Amino acid sequence: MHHMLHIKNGIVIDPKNGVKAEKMDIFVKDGKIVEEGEISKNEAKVIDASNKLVVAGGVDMHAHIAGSKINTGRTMRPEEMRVVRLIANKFRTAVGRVLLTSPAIGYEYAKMGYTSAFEAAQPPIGALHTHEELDSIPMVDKAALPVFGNWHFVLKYVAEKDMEKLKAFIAWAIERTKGFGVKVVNPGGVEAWMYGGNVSSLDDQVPGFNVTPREIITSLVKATEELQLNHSVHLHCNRLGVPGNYETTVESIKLVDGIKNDSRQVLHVTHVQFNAYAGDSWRTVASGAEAIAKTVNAMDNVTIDMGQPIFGHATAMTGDAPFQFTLHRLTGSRWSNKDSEIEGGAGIVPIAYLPKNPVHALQWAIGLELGLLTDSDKVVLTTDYPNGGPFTEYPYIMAMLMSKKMREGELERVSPFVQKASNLPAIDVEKSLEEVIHMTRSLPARVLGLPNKGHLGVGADADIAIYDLNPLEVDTSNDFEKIYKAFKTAVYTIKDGNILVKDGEMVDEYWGKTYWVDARGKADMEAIKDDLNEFFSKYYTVELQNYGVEERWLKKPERIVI
Amino acid sequence: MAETVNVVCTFCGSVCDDGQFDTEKFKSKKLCKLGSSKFSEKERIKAPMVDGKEVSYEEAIEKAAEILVNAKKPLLYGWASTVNEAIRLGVILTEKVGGVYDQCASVCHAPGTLAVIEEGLPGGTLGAIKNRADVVVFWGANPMEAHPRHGMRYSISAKGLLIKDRKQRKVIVVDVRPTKTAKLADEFIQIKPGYDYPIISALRAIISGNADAVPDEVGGVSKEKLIELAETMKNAKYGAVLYGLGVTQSRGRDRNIENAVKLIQLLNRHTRWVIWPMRGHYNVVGAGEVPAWEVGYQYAIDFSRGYPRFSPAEFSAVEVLKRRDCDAALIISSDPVAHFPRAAVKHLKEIPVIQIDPFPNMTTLVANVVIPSAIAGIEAEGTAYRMDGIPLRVKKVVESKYWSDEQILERLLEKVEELKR
Amino acid sequence: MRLIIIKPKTEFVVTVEAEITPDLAEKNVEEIKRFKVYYGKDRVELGELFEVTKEGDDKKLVLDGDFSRVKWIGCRMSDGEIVVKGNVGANCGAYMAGGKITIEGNADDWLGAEMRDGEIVVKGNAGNLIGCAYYGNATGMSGGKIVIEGNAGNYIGEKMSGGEIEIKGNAGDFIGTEMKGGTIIIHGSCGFVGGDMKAGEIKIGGEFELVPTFVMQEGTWVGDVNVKGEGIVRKL
Amino acid sequence: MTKTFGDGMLEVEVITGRTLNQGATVEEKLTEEYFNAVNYAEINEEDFASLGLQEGDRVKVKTEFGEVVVFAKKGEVPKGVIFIPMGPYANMVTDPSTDGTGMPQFKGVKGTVEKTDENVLSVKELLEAI
Repeated sequence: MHHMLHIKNGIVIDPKNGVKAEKMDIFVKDGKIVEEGEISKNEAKVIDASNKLVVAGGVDMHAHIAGSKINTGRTMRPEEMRVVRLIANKFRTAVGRVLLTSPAIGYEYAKMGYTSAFEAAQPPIGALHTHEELDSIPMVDKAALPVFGNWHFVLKYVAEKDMEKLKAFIAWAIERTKGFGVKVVNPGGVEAWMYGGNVSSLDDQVPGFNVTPREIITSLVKATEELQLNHSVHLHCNRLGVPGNYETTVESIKLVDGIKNDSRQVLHVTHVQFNAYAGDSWRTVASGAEAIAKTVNAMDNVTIDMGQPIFGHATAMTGDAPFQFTLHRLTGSRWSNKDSEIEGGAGIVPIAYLPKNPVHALQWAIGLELGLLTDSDKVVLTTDYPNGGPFTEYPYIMAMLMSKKMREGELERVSPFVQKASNLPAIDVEKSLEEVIHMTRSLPARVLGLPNKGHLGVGADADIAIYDLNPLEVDTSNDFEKIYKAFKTAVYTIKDGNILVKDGEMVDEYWGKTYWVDARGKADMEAIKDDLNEFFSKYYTVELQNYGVEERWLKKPERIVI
Repeated sequence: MAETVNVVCTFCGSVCDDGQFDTEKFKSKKLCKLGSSKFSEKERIKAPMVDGKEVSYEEAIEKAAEILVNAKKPLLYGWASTVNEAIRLGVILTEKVGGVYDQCASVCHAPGTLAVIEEGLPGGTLGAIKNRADVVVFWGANPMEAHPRHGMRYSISAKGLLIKDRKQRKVIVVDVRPTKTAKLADEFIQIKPGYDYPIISALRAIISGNADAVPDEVGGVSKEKLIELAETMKNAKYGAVLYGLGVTQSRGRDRNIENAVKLIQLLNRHTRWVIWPMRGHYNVVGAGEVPAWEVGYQYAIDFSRGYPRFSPAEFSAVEVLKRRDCDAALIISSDPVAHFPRAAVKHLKEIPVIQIDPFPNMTTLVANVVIPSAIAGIEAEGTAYRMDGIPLRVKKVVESKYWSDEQILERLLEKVEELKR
Repeated sequence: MRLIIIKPKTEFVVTVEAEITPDLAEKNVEEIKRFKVYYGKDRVELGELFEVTKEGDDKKLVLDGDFSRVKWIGCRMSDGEIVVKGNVGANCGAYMAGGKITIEGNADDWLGAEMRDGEIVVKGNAGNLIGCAYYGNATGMSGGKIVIEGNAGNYIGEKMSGGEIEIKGNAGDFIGTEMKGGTIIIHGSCGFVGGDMKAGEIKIGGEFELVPTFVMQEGTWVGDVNVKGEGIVRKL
Repeated sequence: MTKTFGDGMLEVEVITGRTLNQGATVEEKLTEEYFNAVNYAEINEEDFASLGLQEGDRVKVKTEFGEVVVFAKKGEVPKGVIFIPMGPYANMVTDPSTDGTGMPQFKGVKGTVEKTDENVLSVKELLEAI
């Protein structure tokens, strides 16, 4: 292990710091990027990065990589687990086709040059399970977003319009779950599912509570902003997977019009592809991507991520339990459901995206439309792993965004339905390499509120990826195969200054940190004490004193106090 | 100084977390007969032993490592009564020695896992059931004997959000004999042993409007009764089928549960229903979940090729032993000599056996290496999953001279790595 | 010149996994002996565990002795012939695409699982899961023929979509569950038949227990109604 | 459907399962309490009478897979069914075949039960008999 590195002669792209493909050296000491003068040249290990692209390690801000959902997926799908990636030797055995084991998740991210990954939906009462799995994922830094939008405490405080209690509850819940931010999944709709229903608009009444999805979203955004959490509300919109849902998405985005935050968005809308359908049935379905992209582009406080489907196998797993049942009815496939105390629910259903299936092809096109039509400073590249498919195909999406020629080739093998139902064939936009680097590094880091991630400025974490690609020479419009290949396996992946991957092969195993946010100092924690006692004695099946996760149970916790 | 502390019970899958324990008198309050037995003083394995001779932990672990490394195919079995931290090390250990990992579910609720593979598991937590279920069906399950506080805390008389009174909930027991639970039920439906499958098929047909196809009697139950049950199910607001070993261990096994899951899928087109297994040991869920995230499968996992393969037909402990397909065994927190059919026990008597357990049991009598361990939930802490997958941290409330399972396995793993080098 | 005779040298301590097919006949004896098999965690050469001789001129393996502790024989084979003189272990003929396997003794579980074509004949009894789908897979046997001259165990032809399974003796429980094509013939008696059967045909000579969700139409049972099935169950 | 043989032998289906006492003593396997918790068979009252049994009598249970002597108790089981608590006595007669599921058939094994003068073996003696 070297505590000093000198990465020499690489071509650096570092969007956050305005570095556009410049030949420069990067210096690393004690896990951080430092000034040249900080290291002693004869002690530092030199990495020759001549003619290679040097960027910050990738940041996956939305994936389902740990906890009861993915683990039920694995249990349900032994056919997924039969793909052998690595035989046990120096490293653990790693298996999985799209659903991967925890070691495989860490290894695959590292091989691809990714160094941070966020679990996007942590069931609060299952938080300890999520953390156990995160602690079994090697190589990357990680964190988890607990789910709030159907939790009875939230519904009660929103109904009572009690912002102080709502803030205290969020701070309490994030601390108890050792979570990172506020995830909201189909607000109100999952509670309706407990009665066999769902919500169909932002103004439906949630059964049992005098609230609407609109009120839940706006209250949570307000509370999150008052608490000044690192990350904004992270919203999985209502009506996911329903033709015509793009209108609800646009409406949801506009809810935050006028709310300001100097350092980041105030609302992140996730895997938007699944919420970007026009039309009123699966027959008339069409892309609603353009309207959403326009709305996002016109606002300065909203970001989105793509949720790009990748043709092939996938497993749908979301906290949106009613949607998962609908999907099960649609496909006839296996279905797991998890109604969780008074906190919400989840579902898991296998799926495969087939290029010749008109709807699947349209979904694929919509994801790309969103990526192309939305400002590069507002759209993050994701597959909503494993809902849209594997994260290991991010390089495919990167290449597609940069090359119309590649898209034209791909359009030829998909259902012609795409030609009339989406705008993709007509889109000429080709993102630059810098933009795509931003969408996978500096942007997700900013969206999450992690100032030390996603860039190579002095003081940043020494999470670095080096790819076999010379940005000064590559023609991104035409060399898409080369681009894809280069981003698939890094020449070097460096995490906290440790070389984990060399020439696409893992050379070392490493355990990253788990970030969690402590906002208790920002709220009156006493305000919710009686409610906690009452709800736990009446509606929970565990004692309040035994609920939650203690920091000392985690492998490498990193507390962020705000 | 006498001290009463909160404990999380490490006996059955209910994992009651409201126990009180007097650390001085070594006595519990609030827990059931099973829990009280757990939290009481019992005979312990006094010291590590090799071939009946007392040795140090180091010596016993060294011997155990030798046995595992020298075996062509060791079986590492048990795991349901220890914590996740130990289980994780056990999975890695099995991977390292190229053995077979199997856990107590394979003679308990594993057929339910096979059903999950076929159809999924539309379920809910015990809290969802307590708060919402107006109809609860115990199918081949007898919690009054196996999970004594389940009914009070979660299912039969538990009160919650929508169910404020026992009268608001209908409890139905389907079983082959009038169990203690049946006596508390509003309705008991006695079925012919081994006829769960066709009865469930008949219910599905009735619910989907094909009652005409169903004969006058199925599995000892009249068609009228089946129609009545189907109506009760359809008219429930939120129903729960909680199934037990009566379904998993009898004729049909996993196919019974698969059929029941299909019934639940169908019922969800009309109203809300969930289904869940009444898991036995306090952390049998963890014994499946941990290997699932580490290597992709819940049980019956063979590592002889250096990667995991799943096949209960070949790699479940009973099959492995019955076919003499292992040449050494590590048994942890379990007693297969008492709980396996004799044909399987026979092979355990013939191969080197390592045991890790707090208590002497029948497996101790055949073990070559015996390593006593601290009792999780009393002398050692760690994570356990309640039957519904809810994680709870079990506590260390008294000091002990014994090593925890986690410590023993950590050292054993180190030793194995040393020997393999 | 190409007939290969393989004989176990010892009684195996644990099972051996040997994915041998008649393709071996295209190699010379020394090459065959070097073919890798799994013996517990050890990867060893075939020649270490088995005597190998070569004679005759067919693309044919003769397995001479007790192979009940040898698994995956004939897995994925596509042509040629295997004759097992004794019993055979699990997964024999799995994913088979052609050729013929004759087992003179008994066969263990997963015989001909997910087989696509070819023929398997068992002179003795066979175990469970004949012609079934492996865990999580949607389709079992899709073609070819399996004949069991003795009795068979549980779970026969689950999710099978084509081909034929014939059992001359009795069979166990759960015959043709979720079957979607092909034929199962049982000359003797068996347990539950036809659960969630979608299509295909099951013919039974002896006693059996049909799931209660079939309807009688013109002398044959049609079902399973729970999956709007058009499977046919009839007396042989 | 209970068949009676010549000298007081009944054809039965053997089922096993958890009991409260078996559970409460399961971590004390080598004690008298555990022995008492698992060494009996519950028999239907009518079957009990037809076998000429009195409380405290012993019965021999035989199946294709083995035999075991246990104490006889009247129990609430259907005619033709006997219940032995899960444990080493029951396992002397349970069916080890898992039929490809990994799960042996612990419930519903066909066998016979008859009155016997033989002793109930201790847990250790039982192990030797395997």
